[in-house]
Amino acid sequence: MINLVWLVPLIPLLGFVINGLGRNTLSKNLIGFIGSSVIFISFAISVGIFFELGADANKSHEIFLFDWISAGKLSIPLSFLVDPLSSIMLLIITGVGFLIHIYSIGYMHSDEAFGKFFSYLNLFIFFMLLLVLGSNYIVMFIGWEGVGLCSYLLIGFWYTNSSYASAAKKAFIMNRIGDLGFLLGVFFIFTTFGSVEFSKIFPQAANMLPGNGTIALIALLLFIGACGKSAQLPLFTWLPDAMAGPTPVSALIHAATMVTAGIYMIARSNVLFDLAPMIQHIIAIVGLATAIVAAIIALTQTDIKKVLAYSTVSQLGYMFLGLGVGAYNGAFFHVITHAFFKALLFLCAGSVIHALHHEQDMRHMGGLRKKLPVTFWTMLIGTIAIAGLPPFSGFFSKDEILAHVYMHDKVMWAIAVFGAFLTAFYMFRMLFLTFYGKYRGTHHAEEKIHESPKSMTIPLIVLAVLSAIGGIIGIPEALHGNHWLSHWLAPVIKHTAEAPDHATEYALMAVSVVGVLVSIAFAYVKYIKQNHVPIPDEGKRSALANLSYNKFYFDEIYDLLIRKPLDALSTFFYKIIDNKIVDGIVNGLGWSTSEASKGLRLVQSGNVGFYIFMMVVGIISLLLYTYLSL
Amino acid sequence: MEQLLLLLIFLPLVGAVVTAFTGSAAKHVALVSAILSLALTLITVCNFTPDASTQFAVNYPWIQDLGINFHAGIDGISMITVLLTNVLVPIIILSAYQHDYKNSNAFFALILFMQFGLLLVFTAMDAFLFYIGWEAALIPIYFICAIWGGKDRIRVNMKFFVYTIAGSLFMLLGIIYLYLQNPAHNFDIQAFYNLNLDSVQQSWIFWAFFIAFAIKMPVFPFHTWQPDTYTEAPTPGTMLLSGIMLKMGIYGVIRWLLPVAPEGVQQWGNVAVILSIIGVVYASIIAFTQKDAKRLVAYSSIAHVGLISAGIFALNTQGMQGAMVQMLSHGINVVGLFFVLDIIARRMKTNKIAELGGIAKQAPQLAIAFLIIVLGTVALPGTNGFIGEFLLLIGVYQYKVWAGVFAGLSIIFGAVYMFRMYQNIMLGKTNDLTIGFTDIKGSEKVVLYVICALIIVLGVYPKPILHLSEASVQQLIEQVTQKLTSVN
Amino acid sequence: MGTSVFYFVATLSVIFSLMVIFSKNPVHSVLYLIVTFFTLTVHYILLNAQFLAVVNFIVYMGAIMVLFLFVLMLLNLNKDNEPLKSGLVKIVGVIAGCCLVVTIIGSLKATAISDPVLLKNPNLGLVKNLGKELFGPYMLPFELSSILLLTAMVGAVLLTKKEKA
Amino acid sequence: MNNLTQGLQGVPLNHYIWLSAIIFTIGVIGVLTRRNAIVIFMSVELMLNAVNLLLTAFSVHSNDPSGQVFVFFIMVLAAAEVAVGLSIIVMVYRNTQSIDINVLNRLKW
Amino acid sequence: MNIIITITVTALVVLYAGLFKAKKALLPLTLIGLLTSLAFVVTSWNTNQTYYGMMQMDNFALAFAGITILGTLFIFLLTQNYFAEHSENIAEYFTLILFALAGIVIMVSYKNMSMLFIGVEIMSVALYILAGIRKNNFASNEASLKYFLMGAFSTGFLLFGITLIYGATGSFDLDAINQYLVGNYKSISPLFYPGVILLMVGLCFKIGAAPFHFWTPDVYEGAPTLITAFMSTVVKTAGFAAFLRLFADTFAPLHDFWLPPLMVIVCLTLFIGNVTALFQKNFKRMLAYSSISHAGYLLFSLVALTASSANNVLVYAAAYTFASIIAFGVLILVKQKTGNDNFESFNGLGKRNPFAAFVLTIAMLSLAGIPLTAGFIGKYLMFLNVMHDYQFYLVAFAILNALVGFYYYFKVIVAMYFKEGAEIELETPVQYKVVLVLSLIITVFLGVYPSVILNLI
Repeated sequence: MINLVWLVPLIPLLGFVINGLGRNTLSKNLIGFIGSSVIFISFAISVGIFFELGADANKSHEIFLFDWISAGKLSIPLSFLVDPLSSIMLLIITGVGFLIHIYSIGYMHSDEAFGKFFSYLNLFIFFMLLLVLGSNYIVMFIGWEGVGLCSYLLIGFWYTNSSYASAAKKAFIMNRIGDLGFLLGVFFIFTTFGSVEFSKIFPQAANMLPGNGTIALIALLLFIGACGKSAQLPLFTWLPDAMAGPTPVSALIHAATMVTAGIYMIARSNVLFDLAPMIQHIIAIVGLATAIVAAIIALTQTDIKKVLAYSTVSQLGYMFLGLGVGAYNGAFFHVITHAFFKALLFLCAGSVIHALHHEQDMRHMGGLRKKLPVTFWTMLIGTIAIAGLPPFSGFFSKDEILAHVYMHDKVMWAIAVFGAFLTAFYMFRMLFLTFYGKYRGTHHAEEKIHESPKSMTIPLIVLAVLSAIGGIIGIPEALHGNHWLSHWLAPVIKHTAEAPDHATEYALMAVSVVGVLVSIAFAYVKYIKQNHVPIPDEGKRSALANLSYNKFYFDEIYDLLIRKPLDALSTFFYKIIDNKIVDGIVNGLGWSTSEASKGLRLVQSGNVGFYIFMMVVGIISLLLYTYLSL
Repeated sequence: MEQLLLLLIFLPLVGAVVTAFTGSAAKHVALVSAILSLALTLITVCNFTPDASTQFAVNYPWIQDLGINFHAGIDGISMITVLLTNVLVPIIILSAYQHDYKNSNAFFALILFMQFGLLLVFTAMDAFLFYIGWEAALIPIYFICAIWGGKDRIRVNMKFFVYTIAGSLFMLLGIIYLYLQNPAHNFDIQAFYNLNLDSVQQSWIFWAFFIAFAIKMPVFPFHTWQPDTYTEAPTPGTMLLSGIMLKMGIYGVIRWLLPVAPEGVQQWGNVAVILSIIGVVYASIIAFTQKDAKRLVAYSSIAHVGLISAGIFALNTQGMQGAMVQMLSHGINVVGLFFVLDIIARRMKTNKIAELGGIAKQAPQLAIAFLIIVLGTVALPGTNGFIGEFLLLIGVYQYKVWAGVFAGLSIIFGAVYMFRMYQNIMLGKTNDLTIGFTDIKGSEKVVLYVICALIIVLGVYPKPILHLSEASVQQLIEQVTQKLTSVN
Repeated sequence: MGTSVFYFVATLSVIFSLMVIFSKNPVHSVLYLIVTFFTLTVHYILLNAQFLAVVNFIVYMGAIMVLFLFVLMLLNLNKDNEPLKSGLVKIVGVIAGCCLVVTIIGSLKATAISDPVLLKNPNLGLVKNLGKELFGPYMLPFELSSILLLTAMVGAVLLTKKEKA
Repeated sequence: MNNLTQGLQGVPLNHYIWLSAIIFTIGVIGVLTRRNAIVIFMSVELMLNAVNLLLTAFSVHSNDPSGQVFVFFIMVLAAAEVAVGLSIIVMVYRNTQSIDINVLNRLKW
Repeated sequence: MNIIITITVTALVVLYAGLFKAKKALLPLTLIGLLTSLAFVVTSWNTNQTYYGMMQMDNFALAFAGITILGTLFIFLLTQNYFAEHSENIAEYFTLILFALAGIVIMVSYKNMSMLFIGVEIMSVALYILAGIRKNNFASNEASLKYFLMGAFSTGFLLFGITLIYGATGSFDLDAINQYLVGNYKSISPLFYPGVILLMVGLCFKIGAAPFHFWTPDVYEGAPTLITAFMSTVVKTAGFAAFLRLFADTFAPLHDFWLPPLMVIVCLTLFIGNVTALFQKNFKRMLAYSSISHAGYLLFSLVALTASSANNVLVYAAAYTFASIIAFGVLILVKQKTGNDNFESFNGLGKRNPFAAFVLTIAMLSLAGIPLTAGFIGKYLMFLNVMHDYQFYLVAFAILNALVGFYYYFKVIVAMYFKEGAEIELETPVQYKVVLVLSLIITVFLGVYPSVILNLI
């Protein structure tokens, strides 16, 4: 089975080709079927691989396909690496991906570009699998950029809306900033280790001592790459904008898979990061800051998808925080659980949006609990999971991270826990605003509200189950589990940060659970008891709320600090330097020659006397030369 | 085998003459000629052994008294450029199919004549022959651009012509100097390689050659002829200029500058790299706010070529191999871009970005093709652009870290201006102008499909191309480094 | 006493040639030129170049100068009708001339060649001697100079003949 | 005759050179300062004669008849030139009613 | 010798034929004469005859004689209807041109200063007349008189120079002078140096090198176009041959002395010729300035005296001659239709007269020195020549000037192809076609395969 791993990405690619070519000719049902079934086949193979790997003593298989690029001592094969880390990612990608494909059949059914959508989705899965499977940084980079492309295509899926198209472009460019960091990191790796293959780099790095400057630089650059892809400060603003894409896209790409690529990459390179404690510290700080900032912004958002988007950013921040403190297992655990519950949440939101005919503003929702029962219940599970209440999956993964943070730094822990409270608050705010109270839309619209079709609700249910029980793969020893995940990942993750002793862990859990419950209560009081509804856009807010509502003005600041100066520089370079100076010199040479010509031809005055005089002057000069030279 | 190369070189010339004397059927004749050339090229590639040797060599005495021989041959480096030329020329001719040029026989004859000149440049193993080809490629393009160009064509092309020829005359000076230094008094490339020049001499040679090549490429600050010329030229002319002709400069550096004046390169190479890198950043930034799409692509071309040039002067296998691939890729991509813009201009009578928009809705096939080309241009992995740019960046990076960092900015900037252009032209709502846009058809489809296919195939499986030139590049670098170490 | 004749005639030559260029009336110029040529004839005699002296006398003073005079008369230019060049031009011209003479003489370093002109062969300038030379080694140019004269003849006729309008 | 020439045996060669140079220069000055074409032409004749004198002097000095033969050729030229030159002047006069060289300024720049 | 005789006899026969009103026979007679003399050139090849120590028909002389005769032949072919429009006296014109050619043959083969002088003067006197044969045309008159006055003036310097050299060496014979230089290298008479300089002045005047070039534009513009063609091609070539014979051979030992002033002259000539040509509106006048600039390039052959200097001049002169003949030929045709010779007259010529435009384009490319035309080989040889002495700055300067050259040569191409104009249709007589095609073939052939002419001398 492992040797067939190349089929895993190939089959979605095949799906992309078939759906892409047949997008106008094949029927929607057929397209949906092809699009989903290819993913399912991949999923099936992935499952096979997973179990085979579990049974195999050798936990790392490299499958060589062909030589891709080679120049001098640089040789980059297209080869895949199957190990615990990638095999589990395969399951998530194909599994969650499959569910979302199914969901999309229902969600996108009325869209005229149905075929295009499925082909893009398949292409995305292909690139994501490539990213995960690559046995070297460059193959990883293909996937890395490829998912960026698909993200671009899918965000701008409804390209006739220019703001959507702009959002797509923004996502791509911001990713590219990170990609440059990644690429430079790879260059450093190549010059340091002479290879870009994981199997050659990590053994070498394992023998190095921490604090090596080059390694630190590599780690920093890779981290910048991860920041772009995983929407960390300061490169996070594209992700909320990316909600312009269809909701399944948000669920698949911008919640479950692509955005976690950064975490995957750092987890993959954990050997390098372990050698750069300072960079790890930076990662922790950035992650924490992202988590808090995004959580604060999420508090006041009114667009249901935006809330989820910021919560994604925030959760990604937690994952980075985990990476920063060395809790690779915890971070990766959170990746998995987050994939479940965040995909679920997005799909639920999609279901709501679908039901309300593309209404996304929570101010125009409310009271949908009865009308959309499946959606409500599944969403409730997702919300609890993300809020971190036991025994739902989010609780275990988040608390593992928090426990390690506590060991690392108490202040950071306090902030992180506070962020977790905020998470609980805004998630329940969303839930309450959407499903409780009275419907706030038009009466006419209310009548049309209906539960989503089976193709949409079944994935919801499946994901809800996973969100609920996903935590079992990482139940900590403190709770008498054996943390299957960390054992599974052990061959890849070399060092694991020390966990706190059980007593401390209990205390920490208690603090977070109590805090979360208080937050929920607070939300309950405000949005159900007091029936509070967020004020319209132009309404007056307190300064802090305003800051939150306007996303800390990040976009405006970037515009002012980067885009405008660059455009001004561009105009300056073009109009002044290029046209006036560089070209001016060239034209000036031409001009002065022609002026010289104008002047010089006047010497040819037509007057014989003058001509002869000039000749005589010439002769005199020549004779003078003769006189002087002898 | 000798006949093969002669046939390869002179077929376009024959084609040009025949085309010149056919009337309205000229485009078909020209296309047939170009396709025959392509077929010959493919035969050549098949018979080519990818080692460092010069193959299919012909060496006939030409102007014996001056030590000038018709000495041509193909090694891995030439093979790439010959391939580029003969792949692109049919595409370019086909791309002109929908146009109704006056005196089309002259038009196509000039294209084929230029092909002849280019092939001479790329296969010459004799400096004089190289120079002849160098100029022989310039004259037809001047006429193409100046006869069939836009409003300001006369002034713009005169500038282009004089600018480029200024450089080449100084190169001629350098060639003459080398000839005089050569005890055998000939222009043979091997003899030039074996010259023992001191570092001062090499510095002069470096500059004499570098200026010529830098103007051709163009490298900042010798680039100002280029945007105007690209904008004013008829699209096939722009394609020839950007797709093939600027590769002459790159090829020249690789073939004539590096091995002949290694010490000069050692001494001044950093200046060349700095200029190239400045060009990359500078041109990219300028491209941000261009209002005319053709001009935008022109500036982007400066940026891309700057990277190639930096990669060459980095003098390592990665950079050089990257340059080889990127020559091919850039040729294909830029031809594709200009063709798309031509399609748009022909339908909409404008290339002003602000006046366009929403074309994707009207022409989905064009939108896809355009997107693939854009992706190739911004070097997305899996497209041809990535292979070249990645190798170039890693090459430059190994030369100097800061150079790699600044050159790497092109990855970001390229995405910014390319996607800006793509969005503003293709996406958004259709406006009054673009509502009447019709999708591509006939020869347009063929051209775009071929280009897209090349972009992806080269991106996924670049090995054959890399393999073609690897041995030659390796040998060249060894030769240069050996020469340098023997001096130091 | 011998050399003083030379200096006397030389002085006259210079004076009369100056008169040629400075007299306002062109007819006077011609006449002064004739006188100048006469002094040159004297020089030839002094150098015992008798043939040249005779030819100079006949050809130059006779034929050529008469031709000048004839044309002047023909064109009715005997009046002093030449609008003089401005003073500045004249001064500049004279200065240039002076510079010229200074540089010629200077560059000749003629002072170095102070050996006297000695007539080693008294027959040197006689017709017989020159005739031998002319029809011996210099026959070719002599014959070819006929082309020159023929050209001049054809040309003069061509240019002065009135065309049929 | 012999007496006369014998008496001249003392004139240094450079005096002939000076004399010729001076007359030659006077010719040049004439060309420079006059506007009448005929007078300019006469000045040119003056220059030629200066050359003639010098040639003769050199000829005598080096006891070589060829110098004097050359003078003869110069005279041929002078004759030819005068014929042509004067006919040109006449022709110009017919068209412009002037032989002032400053009138000749249509062709310029 | 037989060459001169043939030419002279042809001239006389033509003159008599004119007398007997045999107008139709004039051109054939002339052509027969010229072809015969060409045949003599070929048959005397490598014989290296010397006549009376006055003329030496070595290969140098024969080659230049051949090229000048061929050039003249072409120009005669262009006389179709040309003179007939202006005057009855075609025979005289033919005679004068032939006499000038005789002078030219002397100039390329002289072995004695007197022959140089006679040759130069035969040529010049004939040209003074020819420049003025449009008797009622002010421009022609003016050209003639200017040429005459300045020519006569410069003759004075030429003669003064010859005299001084004679004074120094006691001989007019080139070999004797050369031997004197070699023999008395340490003690050359001070008379010699100014002699060389003045000779240089005289010859520079003839070839139109700055600052003795002032007559060139005015005379070229004013003279009848065909005569201008003759002057700028055949006459100029002859001037260089004469220059070379004297300076590259006889005065070669004094190279160090006369090189610096020559360099100044070269640079001035290049600069003035090219830069002034840039702003001209009149095609003919532009060609005049361009001929000045070409004189500059041709002088390169004297800057560095190499074994191939003479041959380089030959190649360059051939290239220049035939390209110029094309230019003047087309100019005559255009002027016949439009009545003037400004650049505007050429506007849009390419549309209706593709052949004439194409030929003229090739000619301009050749003059500009584009590869695969003879002009390039010529320029290349000149650059190569001076590079032997590593005159980098000179070559660099020349290159900058050549760039300016591209501007003005391309001006006519621009006018023909890129500008709209009156759609005139030229009437091209057969002879013109023959001349244009032959010149074109020569230009391209010499550009592609110059070997035939590279080792002539």
